[in-house]
Amino acid sequence: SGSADPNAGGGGDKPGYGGTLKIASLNSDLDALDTLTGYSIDSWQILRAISRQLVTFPGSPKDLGSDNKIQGDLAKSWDVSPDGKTYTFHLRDNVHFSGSATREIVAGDFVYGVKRFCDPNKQVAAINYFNLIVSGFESYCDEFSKQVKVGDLAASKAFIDSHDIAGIQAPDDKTVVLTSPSKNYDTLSILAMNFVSPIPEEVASKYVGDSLEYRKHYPSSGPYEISDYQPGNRLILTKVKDYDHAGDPARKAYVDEIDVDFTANSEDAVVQKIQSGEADLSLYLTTPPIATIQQYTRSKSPDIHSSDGAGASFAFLNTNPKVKTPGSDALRKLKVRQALTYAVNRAHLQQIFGGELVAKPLSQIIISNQLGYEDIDPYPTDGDQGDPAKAKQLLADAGYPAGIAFNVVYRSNALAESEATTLKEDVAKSGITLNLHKLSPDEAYSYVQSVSNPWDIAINGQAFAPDWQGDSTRMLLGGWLDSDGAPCGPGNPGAVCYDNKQLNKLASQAFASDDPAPVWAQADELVSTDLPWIPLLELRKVVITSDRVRNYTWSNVPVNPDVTNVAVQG
Amino acid sequence: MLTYVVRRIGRSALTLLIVLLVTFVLTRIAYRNPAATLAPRNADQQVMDGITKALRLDEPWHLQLVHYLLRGPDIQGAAVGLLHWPPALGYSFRKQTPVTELILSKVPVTASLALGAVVIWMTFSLVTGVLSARRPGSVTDKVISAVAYVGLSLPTFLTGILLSYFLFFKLATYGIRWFPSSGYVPFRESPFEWARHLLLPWLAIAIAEIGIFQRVVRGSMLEVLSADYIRTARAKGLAERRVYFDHALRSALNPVITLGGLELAAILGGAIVVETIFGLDGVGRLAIESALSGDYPVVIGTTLFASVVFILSTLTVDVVTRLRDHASVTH
Amino acid sequence: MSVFAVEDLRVTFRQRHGADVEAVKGVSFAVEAGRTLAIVGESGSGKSVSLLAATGLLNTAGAVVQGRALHHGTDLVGASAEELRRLRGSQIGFVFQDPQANLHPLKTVGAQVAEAITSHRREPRRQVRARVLELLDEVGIREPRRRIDDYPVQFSGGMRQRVMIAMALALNPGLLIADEPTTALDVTVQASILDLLRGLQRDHGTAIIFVSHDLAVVSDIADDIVVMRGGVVVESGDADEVYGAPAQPYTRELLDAAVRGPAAGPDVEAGPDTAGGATLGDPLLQVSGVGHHYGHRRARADTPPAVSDVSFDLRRGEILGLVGESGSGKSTLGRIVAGLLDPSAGSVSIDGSTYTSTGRRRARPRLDPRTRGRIQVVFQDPYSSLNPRRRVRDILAEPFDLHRDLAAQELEVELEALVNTVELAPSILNRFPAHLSGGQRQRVAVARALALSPDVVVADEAVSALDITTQSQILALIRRLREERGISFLFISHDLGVVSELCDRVLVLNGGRVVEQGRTEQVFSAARDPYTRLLIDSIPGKRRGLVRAGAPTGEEGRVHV
Amino acid sequence: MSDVAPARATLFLEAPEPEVAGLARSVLRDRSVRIGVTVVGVVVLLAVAAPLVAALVGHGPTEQFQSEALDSSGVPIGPSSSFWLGADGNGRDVLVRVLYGARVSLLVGIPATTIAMVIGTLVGLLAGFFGGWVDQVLSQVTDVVLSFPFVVTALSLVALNRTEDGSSRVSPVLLVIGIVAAFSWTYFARLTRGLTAELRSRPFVEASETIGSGSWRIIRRDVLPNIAPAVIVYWAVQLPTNIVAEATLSFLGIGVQAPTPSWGNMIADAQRTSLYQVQPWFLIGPAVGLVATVVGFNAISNGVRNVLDPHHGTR
Ligand SMILES: Nc1ncnc2c1ncn2[C@@H]1O[C@H](COP(=O)(O)OP(=O)(O)OP(=O)(O)O)[C@@H](O)[C@H]1O
Ligand SMILES: Nc1ncnc2c1ncn2[C@@H]1O[C@H](COP(=O)(O)OP(=O)(O)OP(=O)(O)O)[C@@H](O)[C@H]1O
Ligand SMILES: [Mg+2]
Ligand SMILES: [Mg+2]
Repeated sequence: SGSADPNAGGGGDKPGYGGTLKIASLNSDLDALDTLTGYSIDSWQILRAISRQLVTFPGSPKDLGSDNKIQGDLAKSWDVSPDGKTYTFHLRDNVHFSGSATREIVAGDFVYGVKRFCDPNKQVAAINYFNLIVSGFESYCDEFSKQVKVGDLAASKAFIDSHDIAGIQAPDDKTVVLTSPSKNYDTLSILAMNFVSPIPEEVASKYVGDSLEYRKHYPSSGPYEISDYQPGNRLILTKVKDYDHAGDPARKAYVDEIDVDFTANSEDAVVQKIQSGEADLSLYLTTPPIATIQQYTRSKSPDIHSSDGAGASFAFLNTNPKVKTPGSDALRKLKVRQALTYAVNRAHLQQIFGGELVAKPLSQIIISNQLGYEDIDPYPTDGDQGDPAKAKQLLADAGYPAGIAFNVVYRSNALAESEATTLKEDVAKSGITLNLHKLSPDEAYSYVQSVSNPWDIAINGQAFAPDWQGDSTRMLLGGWLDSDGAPCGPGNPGAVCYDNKQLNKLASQAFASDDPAPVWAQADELVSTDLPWIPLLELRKVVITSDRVRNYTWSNVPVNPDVTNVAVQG
Repeated sequence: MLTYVVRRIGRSALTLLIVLLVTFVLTRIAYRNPAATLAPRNADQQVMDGITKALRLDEPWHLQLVHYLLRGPDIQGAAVGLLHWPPALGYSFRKQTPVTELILSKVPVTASLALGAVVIWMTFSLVTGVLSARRPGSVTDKVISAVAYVGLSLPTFLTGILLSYFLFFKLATYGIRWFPSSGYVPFRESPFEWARHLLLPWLAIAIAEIGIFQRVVRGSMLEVLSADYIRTARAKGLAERRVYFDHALRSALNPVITLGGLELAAILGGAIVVETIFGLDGVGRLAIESALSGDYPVVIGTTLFASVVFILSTLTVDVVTRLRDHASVTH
Repeated sequence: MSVFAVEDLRVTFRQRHGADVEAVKGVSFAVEAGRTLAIVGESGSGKSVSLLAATGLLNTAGAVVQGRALHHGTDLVGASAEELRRLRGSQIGFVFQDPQANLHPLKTVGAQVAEAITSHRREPRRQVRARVLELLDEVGIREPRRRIDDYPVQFSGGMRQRVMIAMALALNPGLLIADEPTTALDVTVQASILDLLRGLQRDHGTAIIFVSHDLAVVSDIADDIVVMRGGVVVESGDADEVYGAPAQPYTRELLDAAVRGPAAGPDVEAGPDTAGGATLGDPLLQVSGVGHHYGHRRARADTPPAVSDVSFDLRRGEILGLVGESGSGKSTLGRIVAGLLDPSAGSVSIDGSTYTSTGRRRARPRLDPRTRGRIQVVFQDPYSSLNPRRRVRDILAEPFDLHRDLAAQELEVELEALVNTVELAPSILNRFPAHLSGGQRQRVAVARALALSPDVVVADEAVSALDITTQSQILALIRRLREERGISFLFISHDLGVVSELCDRVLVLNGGRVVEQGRTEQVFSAARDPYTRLLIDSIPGKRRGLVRAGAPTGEEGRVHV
Repeated sequence: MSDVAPARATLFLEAPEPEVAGLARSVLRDRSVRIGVTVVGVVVLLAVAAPLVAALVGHGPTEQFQSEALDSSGVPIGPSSSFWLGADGNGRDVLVRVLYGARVSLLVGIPATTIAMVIGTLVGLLAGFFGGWVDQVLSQVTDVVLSFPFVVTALSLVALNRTEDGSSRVSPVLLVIGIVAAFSWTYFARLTRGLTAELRSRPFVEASETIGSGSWRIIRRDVLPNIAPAVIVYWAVQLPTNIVAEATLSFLGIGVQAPTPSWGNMIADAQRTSLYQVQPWFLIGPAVGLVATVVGFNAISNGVRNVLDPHHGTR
């Protein structure tokens, strides 16, 4: 469909309104569309268009790191109590749902959204964040799961209706009051993620969370609504009729329609679509294939964009104490972990990821644009090429003079497969054997979670992307690796069972601190030396677009292009 | 004939039951810890326990099978058992959708793919097969046979990649947009777009099949052409065209129908490779994705679906050929 | 001018591998309107090839045709395909040998006859249908209106051949080429088809070329005769002359071989108590009340039994003939006697001990090895009764392997004796069946049956597939074996001539029942049963007195069916 | 794929020449067989020579040469004097991998087809010879196997093959052999069943019975030798199909596992990484290997059929 707006296209790079933004998805469906469940940068890329939060980041044309200025979204302003524990948000006037509900958005919709969090049918990963920032959240959730069985919609509804959370209240339709048990320097950043979005109870309670039916009747609070949804085929988002642009300063919403095409099944197909102009952006494509990047850079194309801050690649180690394989037993010894980090040739990995544009060697846990980052390398090697001799020596010291073998699982995408096979070749020089097992992307998550699956090392290609740019250090050091914040067990991302009391202490110090950076730096050095994971690469985000795209904008939270701020020509 | 059909149906039902049993047991062993695979991402132990309870995964597998065969428990408002109309094939937690619904929603795509392909390949192979058989050893025959060879030796995935690269990508980079790279447009939305989107997938399937069928038609024709009744037809002064297309082809069709039924059934049950390469949201892609992701209710469902399709088409083929043979039985 | 004349026709088949085959080497003949030209000769003599080549129907890429084939003076060799197509069906009608194979199995008979018309004329559908009905009626299909939309499978062999004739005559061609039109049919049917052809020729003045390997059949219909052998014409001329005084030794040989006399069993005496039973010894094999019904119990309601309530004795050293139309149950009975099939009623015993009887639910009966060795079988088709992948030595050694423990040396002696008995050279032992002639193969089959020194041999159409000369040799062998070894034979044949020549007694089967039994000459000379009489009357060759069936004197008794 | 053979297989029973030697001679005279044998011969030779070539160029099949074969941004080089067909995305030698891929194809295809032949022939013999309930049961089994969808079942089996400790119960290559065999024996069974039932009613089988041969003896001496040529030809027909089946499984990622090279997973790699656009040999190498092998075997089987079955060929 063409554009109706006379401004569309137009001269130069000035963005115009109208047109259809076509997105080619590598996956055949969205992993999640419910704001509660969506916890991948790709679902966030779409959710950005169909949900609004209390506060948000406006997007930046420069790079991810510079999109770090929080501004009001549905809240036009907010007050913070002197102890830093209570936030009072004042909502904008004249904001409406669209799609299956069209009424005005009120404060109670946020409260409902948070109360829905621990419905056992709609489990949210970010629950740890909310234990930290919402008073009374934990006990509410405990009670919820005690009283309500999976699959029982009526019981869920009854529970939500009859129980309140002390820490989130709506004294009137325009005010949301959030009370935290402790002071947190990053409360607003946490709220900028899509988890806390307004949800109309009258719609949401009718459907099973994130089911196809719910997706088809999705109540949107953003500038776009879902007009057609066929999993495996396409998702069409249409701009809300007479959208109040003035009430949404962060999202320009240039295009009339966002058309997500789920029919490309391979990296190759996705980039072919973009190169041929059949699509403008990609979804679920971590990094374009090397060959494509090279074609774009060689021809000095303006349609390739890159930014720091995409995330990192780690080799996850199975630290679950319940797992008893020879490999994971060995990995409990620091010397073995050190041997592993020496055995890795990061220069090779960088190369197969696509060189400098895409990745750089990583020798610590947090990445360069995260709060508290200081460039450290506890185990330096020449040119980051690894040191097989040292690795062998360390292994021998640890009691494995004849070498050692690990069970490695990797996600079946091009990047992770290359990474895994390259690692296998490289560490073999240090007497380390990797037995590779491929996991489908869907299976991978639950596979590593389960104690009965005896993996030692997990390779993901891209292991993590920061939940937001900047002070998201807590995600790793205060979240995943912090055994107080994320107790060992399923539901813990990456299935990390790392337990370091020293780190936990530093983390709790940092949360309440007004100047957390040095504390995080100290924590980073602690874990980077102790190696709960083997850091491999820091990743940059590389995005290719069609030549129709104008006003290319990065979006902080989704670590992706901002679909609500790019425009298309023609 | 009727008793034959009844007996065949009885046997087919038994086949289906065995397929169901084997698949059920197979998936139960293959996908360990099903609750974890089925749970939404990031689910904690409680959710998994809930799913385990809801699906009765904590019971011994033979009881699970009974639940599956009978009406089964209701999950989120939908029955998961077979004894239910329409038969429910379980519930996909991953997709939060009943499996039957899921499969039926993909059938139009796969059916369009299969039917279009079969029309193309049958037309081509009948014509080229007859041309080849007309003068075995002639230049025409040699050329057609050589092309058929290559077609039949090309794996579908390779054909798919090449077709997509040259006919979509290369053309598109020159600005010629005849073929879209992927996707499906329902027939009732736009018959033209429907065909345009399916043309490359049809070709990808048809190329291999033409290779096979051209040879079948040719062989069968050669055999029939040496039959006495063909000589009789000529002795009557019948025009050659009628001798070939009316008399010879009519009898040469049996192996074509038999094999055609099998191939068609295989595609209708899910043309995994082609659906994957061309991003067609059909039963095959559903099958492979669910198998890869361990969504085993869907695995069982798609397997059963493929079996039913296979059984139905072999049944049809058998009945058709038997009806034909009925006229030609020799004792 | 002749309606059709072939002059110096030569046909060569180019082979992919190996030397070319010259199948027809300069053949000439001609046929006049209203007359019948018979072409006779042994199998492979080139009869079919020359006719097909002459009419452009030789559908083989590698065939080279030379010479001339003149149809009313126009040469058909080298005529364009379209020209030939126009002649075929309208000017030249064809009837081929096997009515089963010559009708399209998937088209109704009406449609097939109609095509003969529509391929040459555009006529309204209704008119064509009317003409088809008329034709079907003319060739003697009863109730054509009811049968016109039937498929060939619903027709009997004779009816199918009538349909073929209807097709050939649809446009009233001046020439009818009939290539062995009756060879695959029963005697009775054959007689009626010959009648039909004669009648049609009388009415339309058609010229007929009638091909056959059977001098007796031809004798009833031919005005002129051409005898072929090895692709050349060895003798030709007026039929009366050729039959009366054959000029060529080969023709004489053919005629002699065709001559069948009644059994001349030594010392045949009529037993006082049996109805014409001839006997040499004691009853050896007793068949009592045997019946057989094929198929499942449920299906049996619709079909009559293949054999019902058959009883007879076979005496030591006796040759008992079993005759009847196709499908009358001869083979079924033979298989029961041979212990290859359990009867569904009755029993069979040898020397008083019953070895096969009803009531066993098995695919195949099991005989104890001793009885097994006493009853052996020789099958009809010498080609398929020997395993093509095994050498004659292995085939013949098998019975010894199974039943007797012989040293290599002894085995060799036995094998040589065995091939001697059937008048074969020991060198044959090292050959594969594919490298033997039909007669040699049948001798090997007989040798295998003899290896275990049986008392009874069931010979099911054991000579029917052989040409006339070889037939005589095998018959002589059987006679000799009976004399030298006292073996009893149950000799099954649809060929009354052979039976009358060889057997001591005959049993006539009709619809699975014995309608007549008695001494051969008795049955042939004075059949009591009307069916038996019909069978005997249908024997061809009467026109020229070739047949005097059952003539006890046997001086000029020539019978061939 | 093809069950052309069963429909027409009885023709093999009429094979003109009984001696193996003679048959072989006339088979080898066929042009299509000669082409096929040449192609297959070359493939086999190359597969056998793979380690030699690897030693010659000094590149192992899974060895990565990032510094020599990849540029700084990881793009593989095209053909060069040391990498004759260039490198793949991991800096591995495409030529060496293609040659090792040939081994996989043959090492999977040949045993799988042979196992399928043995099982299928046995089942078909029993069903065809004994008929009755034996046939009923075996036909039912065949039906069940036929109605399983190949790829999805293969996937379940792959999942099944993973042990508690994450390794494989049997080597993945053996598993692939097993899967391919499990899905192709039915074709042999149908073929043999038909032929056996046909032979069962042949007079020479009855003749063997009349001299007192037992069932097994008849199967061994009369049936087996006569169906053998058809079965062997069908082996050659099925082999290319099975080679493609292996490649397809590997292409879909459920066959031979990385880093072991197989033509299927190499093509998948080339496609998935789009590297074939800058290093076409990454795709052409394995594709040519695969297609040539399949064409070669197809040519042989077709030629053999030409010889055995006069209708099939040209005259
Ligand atoms: N297509 C062919 N290629 C090679 N040789 C052939 C071909 N057709 C027939 N012949 C040979 O030509 C010769 C004559 O065959 P023809 O069919 O004319 O015999 P016939 O006299 O009609 O015998 P029959 O009584 O068996 O019908 C035979 O030796 C036969 O093998
Ligand atoms: N295996 C069988 N199953 C069912 N019916 C059979 C079977 N064999 C023979 N019949 C039927 O039994 C009847 C007698 O057949 P049989 O073979 O004994 O006849 P025949 O006298 O030997 O005939 P021919 O002269 O044609 O050999 C026929 O109607 C035939 O169709
Ligand atoms: Mg003939
Ligand atoms: Mg018979």
